[in-house]
Amino acid sequence: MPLSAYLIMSALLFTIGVIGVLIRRNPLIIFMSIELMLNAVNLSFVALSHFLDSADGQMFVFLVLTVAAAEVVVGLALIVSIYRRRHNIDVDEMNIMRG
Amino acid sequence: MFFLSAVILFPLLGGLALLFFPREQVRAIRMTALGLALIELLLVLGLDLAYLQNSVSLFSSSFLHESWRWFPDLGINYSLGMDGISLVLVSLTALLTAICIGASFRIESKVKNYMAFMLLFESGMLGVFLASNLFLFYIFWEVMLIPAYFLLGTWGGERRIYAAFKFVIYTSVGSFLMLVGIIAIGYYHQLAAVAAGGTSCGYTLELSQLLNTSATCHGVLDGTTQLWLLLAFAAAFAVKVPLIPFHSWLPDAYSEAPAPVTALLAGAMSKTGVYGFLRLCIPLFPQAIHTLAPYINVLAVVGILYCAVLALMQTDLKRLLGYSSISHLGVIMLGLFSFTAQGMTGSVLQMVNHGITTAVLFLIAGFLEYRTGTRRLQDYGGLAARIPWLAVMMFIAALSSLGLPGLNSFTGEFLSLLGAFRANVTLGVLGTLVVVPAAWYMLRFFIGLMWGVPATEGAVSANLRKGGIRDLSLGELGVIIPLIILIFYIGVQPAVLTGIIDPSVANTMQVLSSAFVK
Amino acid sequence: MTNLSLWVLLLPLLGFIILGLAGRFMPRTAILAVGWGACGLAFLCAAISFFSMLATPAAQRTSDQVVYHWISAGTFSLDFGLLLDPLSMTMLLVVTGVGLLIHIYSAGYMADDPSFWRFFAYLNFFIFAMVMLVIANNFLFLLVGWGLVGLASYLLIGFWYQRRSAVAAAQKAFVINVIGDFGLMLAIFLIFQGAGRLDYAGVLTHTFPAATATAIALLLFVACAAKSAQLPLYMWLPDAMEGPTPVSALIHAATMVTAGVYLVARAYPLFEQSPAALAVVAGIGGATALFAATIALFQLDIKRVLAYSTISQLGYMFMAEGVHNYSAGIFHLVTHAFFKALLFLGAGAVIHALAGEQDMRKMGGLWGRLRVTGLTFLIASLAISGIIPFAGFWSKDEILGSVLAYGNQTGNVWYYILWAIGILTAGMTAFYMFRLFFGIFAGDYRGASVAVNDNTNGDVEEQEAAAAGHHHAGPVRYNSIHDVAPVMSIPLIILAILSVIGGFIGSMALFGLPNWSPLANFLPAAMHNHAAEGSLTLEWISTGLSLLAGVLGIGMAWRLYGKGFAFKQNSNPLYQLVFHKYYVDEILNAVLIIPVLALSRTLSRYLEGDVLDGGSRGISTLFRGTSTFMRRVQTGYMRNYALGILLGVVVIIVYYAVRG
Amino acid sequence: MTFNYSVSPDDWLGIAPIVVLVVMALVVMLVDLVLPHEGQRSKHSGPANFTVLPAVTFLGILAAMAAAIVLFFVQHRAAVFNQMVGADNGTLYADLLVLSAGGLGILLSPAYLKRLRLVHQGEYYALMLLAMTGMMLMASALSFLIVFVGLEMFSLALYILCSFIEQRQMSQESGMKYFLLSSFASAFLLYGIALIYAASGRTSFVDVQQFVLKQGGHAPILLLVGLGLLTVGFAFKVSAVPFQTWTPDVYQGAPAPVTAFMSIGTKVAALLAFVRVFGFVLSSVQNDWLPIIWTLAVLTVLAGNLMAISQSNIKRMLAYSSVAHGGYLLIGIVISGQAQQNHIGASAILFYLTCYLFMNIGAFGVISMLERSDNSGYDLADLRGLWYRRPVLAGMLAFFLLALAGFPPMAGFAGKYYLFYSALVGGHPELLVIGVIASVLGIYYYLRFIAVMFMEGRDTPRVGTIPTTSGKIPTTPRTRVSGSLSRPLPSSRGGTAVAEKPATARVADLPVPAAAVIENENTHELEGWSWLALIIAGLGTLLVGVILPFWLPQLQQAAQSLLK
Repeated sequence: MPLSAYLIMSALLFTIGVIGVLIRRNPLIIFMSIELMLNAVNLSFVALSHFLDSADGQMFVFLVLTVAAAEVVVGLALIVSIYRRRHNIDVDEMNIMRG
Repeated sequence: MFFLSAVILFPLLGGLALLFFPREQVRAIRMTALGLALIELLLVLGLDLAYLQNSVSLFSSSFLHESWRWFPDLGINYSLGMDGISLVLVSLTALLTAICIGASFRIESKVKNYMAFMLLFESGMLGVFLASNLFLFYIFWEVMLIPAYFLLGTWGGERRIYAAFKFVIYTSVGSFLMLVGIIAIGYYHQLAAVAAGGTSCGYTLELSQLLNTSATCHGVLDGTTQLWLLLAFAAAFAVKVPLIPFHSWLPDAYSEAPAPVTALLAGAMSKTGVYGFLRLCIPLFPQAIHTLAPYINVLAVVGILYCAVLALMQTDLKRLLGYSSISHLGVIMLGLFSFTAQGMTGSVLQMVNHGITTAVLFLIAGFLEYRTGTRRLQDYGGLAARIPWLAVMMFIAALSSLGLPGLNSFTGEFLSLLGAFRANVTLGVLGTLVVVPAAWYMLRFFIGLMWGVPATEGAVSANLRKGGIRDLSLGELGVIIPLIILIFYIGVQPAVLTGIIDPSVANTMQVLSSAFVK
Repeated sequence: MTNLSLWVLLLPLLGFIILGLAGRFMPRTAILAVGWGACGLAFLCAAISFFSMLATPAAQRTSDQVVYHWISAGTFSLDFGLLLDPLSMTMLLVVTGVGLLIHIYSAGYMADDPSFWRFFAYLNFFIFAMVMLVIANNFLFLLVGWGLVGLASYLLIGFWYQRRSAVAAAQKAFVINVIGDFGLMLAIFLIFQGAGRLDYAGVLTHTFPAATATAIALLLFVACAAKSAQLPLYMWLPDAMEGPTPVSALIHAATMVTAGVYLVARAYPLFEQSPAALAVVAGIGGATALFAATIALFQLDIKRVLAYSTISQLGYMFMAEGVHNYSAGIFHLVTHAFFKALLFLGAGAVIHALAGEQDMRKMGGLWGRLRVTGLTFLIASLAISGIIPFAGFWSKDEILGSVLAYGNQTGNVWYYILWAIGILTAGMTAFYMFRLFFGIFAGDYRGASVAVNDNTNGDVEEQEAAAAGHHHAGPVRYNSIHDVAPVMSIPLIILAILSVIGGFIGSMALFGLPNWSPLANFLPAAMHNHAAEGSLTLEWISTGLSLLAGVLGIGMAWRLYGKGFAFKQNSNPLYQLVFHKYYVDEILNAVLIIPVLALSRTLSRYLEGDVLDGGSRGISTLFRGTSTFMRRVQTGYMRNYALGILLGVVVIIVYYAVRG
Repeated sequence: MTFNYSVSPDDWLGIAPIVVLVVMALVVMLVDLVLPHEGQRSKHSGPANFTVLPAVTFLGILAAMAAAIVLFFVQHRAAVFNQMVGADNGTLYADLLVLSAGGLGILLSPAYLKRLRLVHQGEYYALMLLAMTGMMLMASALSFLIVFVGLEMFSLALYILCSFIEQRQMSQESGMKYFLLSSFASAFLLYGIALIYAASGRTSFVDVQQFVLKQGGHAPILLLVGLGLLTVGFAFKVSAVPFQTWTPDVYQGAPAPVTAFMSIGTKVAALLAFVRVFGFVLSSVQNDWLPIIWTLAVLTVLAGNLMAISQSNIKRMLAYSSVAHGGYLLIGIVISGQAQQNHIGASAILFYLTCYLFMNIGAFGVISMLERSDNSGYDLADLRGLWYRRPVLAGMLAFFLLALAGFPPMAGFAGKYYLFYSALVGGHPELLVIGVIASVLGIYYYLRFIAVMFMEGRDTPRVGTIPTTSGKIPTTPRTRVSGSLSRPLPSSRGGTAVAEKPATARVADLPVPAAAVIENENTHELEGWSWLALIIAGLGTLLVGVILPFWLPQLQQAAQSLLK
């Protein structure tokens, strides 16, 4: 498969992620969509790394994975904490502050 | 070497020191503040003597000139310099501040901060008059604004916040435009100097270099650049003076500020605007100023007559005086932009005179407001019999303000108008016409307060019934008398001032004409 | 000699300062000592200077002494100096002399006033200012004096400052005088522009271009018209009668109002350069003389009659100056000072005796009670009516003679008309003066019985006046009217003597004494040798007709009012027009004052309030509104924010895609 | 695919400040374990924690600062770890900025934490240190890899710190919004990096620069799109319009000391990366990106200032003001793209950040002392007449606000001055004019708050001092907290001129000042820390403003090294 196939795939995944962020109200799903975006980029990196014959891309992938894991930890902790206090984690309910 | 710095920084440091006084020691705070202002006045008198001993010009390196490297790469230096024009205005400021602090003993709330702000205000104004680097000038220009804002907004009358806001916004718009001008002038001067062959010429904000008085790096700005830069500078000064139609802040500010602050605003601060025109706009942009001068003159004349007419029907004491102040400043501007020796000397002389006279008028308006609690003219009347001394002092100031020959304002107004007349007959005649409405509204003002029969209703009559209105106290007399003496003295012997002003004006005119010839 | 002239200036100033600062605490005798002393010593100094001047040869009589350097600005440099020459000497003598008499008189007149000290302080200040005006050696200090006498006049008109009418009159006087100052300032600007200096010595020998000279002369005359109450700036003078009567005598009859005459005489070289301006001077003078005389015919307030008479007489003086006969103008100034001061002081004595009554309808029959006053008043009336041999005859005769001679010389018919006006005015003068005299002194006393519908003083004003503790305390019974005390009658007598003999300092050429003309000889020859020399026949025609007019006027007055004055309503529109002083005040009010005030109010409300202040508010509202609107973007919803970010992304990517 | 990895001591020396911070973060957590805890549940910190932990943290910061300062004078490599991490003077300077911001934030924390009864002390301070580490890493990045790592590192720490006050809904909301939006934006950034990598085959700045230079002034579209996405990521962190939306909400909800710290730290990190990428890596294709950045800068300056005008809550107002200041900083980026003038733009950014650091932290610091546990106390209505109640605090706040408004001789003016000067010299006079005009709007809103503090409520009694002596205060801590929590949220939104609430209503509402007083009493012994921070910030604001000139030459050199 040519490089462009990987890149198009990656772009599609990324777009799905973006749309997910925009249309879902549950922070867990939104969070998953963001993970999808990150992983879409990972796909690009891996493909590029291979086609460019460069190690940079793979290093990126490792780091992104690590970061994504950390984000999961933090994100879930936040969601749990909010749930404990409000018993509701709908992001559209979170607009005390505006204007 | 540090004389000028000492003059500028003394009130500032004194004001800061004042903040460490215990809040309850109101009397000590007041006396200390007055003492500081008086010491500052002595310092300035020392400066006067020093200047008179060895007359110096603006950039001559003498002990009345300081220059410390601050950041030469950006042309920023801590440079102070002075000539006769600065000298008289510095003296005026120091005098008025001392007087106004003396007149502020009635301020009861937050005395400490009030006094500190007054002293800071003084520092700012002195700095403006003495700075000879544009960056420094701008710093002092803004340092002047902040205390004025607080003094007006915190200790003022009912609509003080609105007035303070308007004041600051108007002034800031102007001064920010000036900031643009300041940043740009150094750059364009550098470009011009490099184009003229000075390859190693840097960005500079040193007034002496911008005026091409130094041996190297002569850069002459072309006409269009000059005009744009001039407009930027003029914006700040026109608001401060104020020229109409940029004066809308003034009636509010002057009427809402506490009287001593108004006296200082009108007496000293408004002069910084004219000074800016004289010290910066005219020498820096000699060509453009010739283009712009007719418009400024027209604005000045319109302002003179317009505000005089407005003053006729004002019902608020301090607003009336405010409009009268704009009208008189128009005369000053008219004299300045006549570009004649008489007009410019008269204009500087009139700045001093106007400062003194307006200060007395506003202080007296403040005394009256303190006694009666009202500023409405209709409430007053027939007070001369009750408070003769106050009436006399007010009458003298009113006469001075309307330009009675023999008193101080006449000298400056006469010279200004003479210069204006020589430059442009129509404008001169129209400007001179102001004496008629001026006499009209000032007498209406005086008569409305002091002559006739007391009003039968309103705050004044209530006060009269309650226990009478007292004549000037000794303290108030002590505050007013020095200014009254000056009103007479300058009227009789203006040569004392013109002797100082005239040579400096001649220098400015020389810059103007030599640059124009080029 | 010059040192003394400085003292003439400084002594009254000193008196003013002492009285002004300490007068409040001084006993009356001390006040009088200072007040009289200052003026008396000034007169003494002036007199000594005068005699020493007489002792010097005519060519060396001018002394120009610099006192100090006043100001310098560029090429403009000015010293304060004293110019003592015959002209200023004459003025000094009149000012200090008449001034002294009025100082003395005032001690009696103002005896009951609580502000006694203030009055003398002001009088001394006036003397100082007037001396400054006449003794200054340059136009600028002339202007200083000019302004200061205006101030003195203001203070003295408004002396009873609790009376609304007095206050209004004072303000009016000052503002109109400022119009004059305006003219004078412009004249000075022009003079400086043309001559480069302002001292008389330099300016009066300088030749200006014709147009400039005319402009200068006319502007100077604007000042003169304002100060000397000529058309169209005369309105303040009748109102100025609100001041105490000695003030009217001193300032508004004898001295200050003649400053204009002095100025024209002083600046005659400038006027000589501009025939047009002189024609204006003569024309305005004649017109004013007639105009004011007509108003004086029907006035009821005795001081107002005198005021209009003063305006009319000043018109004569300008008429003389308009035909180049400056010394005749000065001559009439001097004699007028005597008899008009006398008339005012006499009127003052009457008013004093009647406790403040000024209305002719409430007088009458006072000859029996006020013998000295009546006699001196009669002398003054005869003098002003131009009856030989009283002072007025000589001076008026000289003026009319010069006008006729000038008309004859130039052949200009306007000067004949001017002369005719002069003769007519002379007759009217005689008429209204004797109407006044008979109204006061002849017939029966009308004060206690007649309740006249008073249309000059309203009730309100009387209440205010009562508050001032003066003026019109109610009718006085005839038997309790007493003639004035010596302190007041002695000045009357001295002035009466002067009114009788004062004319003899003028020319006696008419009576075959061609060399007898002390005043004209004393004044510089240039001040009258521009005047036309008429033949003796012409002189006699003029003299005879003016005398005849005077006698006719007196005769008519005798026929109408010899048995006492009786006021009759008259609905004749012409009478009403004149009676109401041609409605000038009303017209002025409607045409100038009210529109200006309305303009002020309108501008203040709409332009200042709505446009400028409203504009500032509007801009601030605009920004706040924009801000409030933009805040709506900030919904608080996380997904909206994300959408915003995405939009930004799309815009940027589209931009690059399109561009790239 | 070849892969060389070698590390020498020199590399570690280059990142010494970062190393110190990481070590100190571990130490802080250890110390937290060792310290005695109060009550049954171990998470309740004992009293000692309130002083010992910040002291340790602060010492750590001082040590890191010392390390950074030493590096200025010690010979070391300008780029370490295989040209991935910069250790040049510019970076060190940025490190110092981050450390100063963090240090001041730490100083502000103890009193605040105690007042809000926050107990997870060890975590708080450790996270602060880690956030600083991340920021410094991003600021020193010479490779997109490090940019991403640094960014995520400090972002993760900040998510937690923002939502640190678990009993406060606003804080949680703030953390959540920040977390989701920031992750969203970083995904774009990452994708941008991937595209740049795709276009150039490199992730190191030097390599990408070489690649771009070869393109002859016009970059390929892949690179451009990558560039655009990169811009989004950076613009998000700088809070440029239209990516600013999160800023006010997050700043308002986060604990004030955290807000103070992050408002500076994020900007330092993001702008350093921004200026490196745009002013250095991509300066040869500046024609491509200049319009975008220019538009962003202008939009941000104008919109930030405009939106701040109608704010009635000082924290939000400062948030918008920080948006506007971000816009001014973007002007620096625009200039840095100009050939020959890159260092001027970069040095303007560095200098502006220095100035902004002190005054902004000062302003937030004052707020941190006013903030009550329910996240109120800094509304217009609360600030009304503050001068008459707490004169020094009001004076300080006014001082910082004036500095932010750009009044000389304070730092704000110096920063603006140099920035505008750079704009002119860098060939963008229009930015100078726009910036200055927008500053007038700034004056309006800053002075409005000053007016409320100083000029209103002149006649109200000194409520702050009365209840302390009257003894009417409820005594149990529980009621105090709930008492102040049960207070309805301030709703003075859409305020017109100045605070529109009448003073009497506020004064009559006695529980509010009473609660405020109790909180003050509790934390009295810890307020010294806050005061120290305020004094440092104040002095900094003043001194940076006054000594601007002496500093700039070094700064310009540092900026130059940043771009080499």
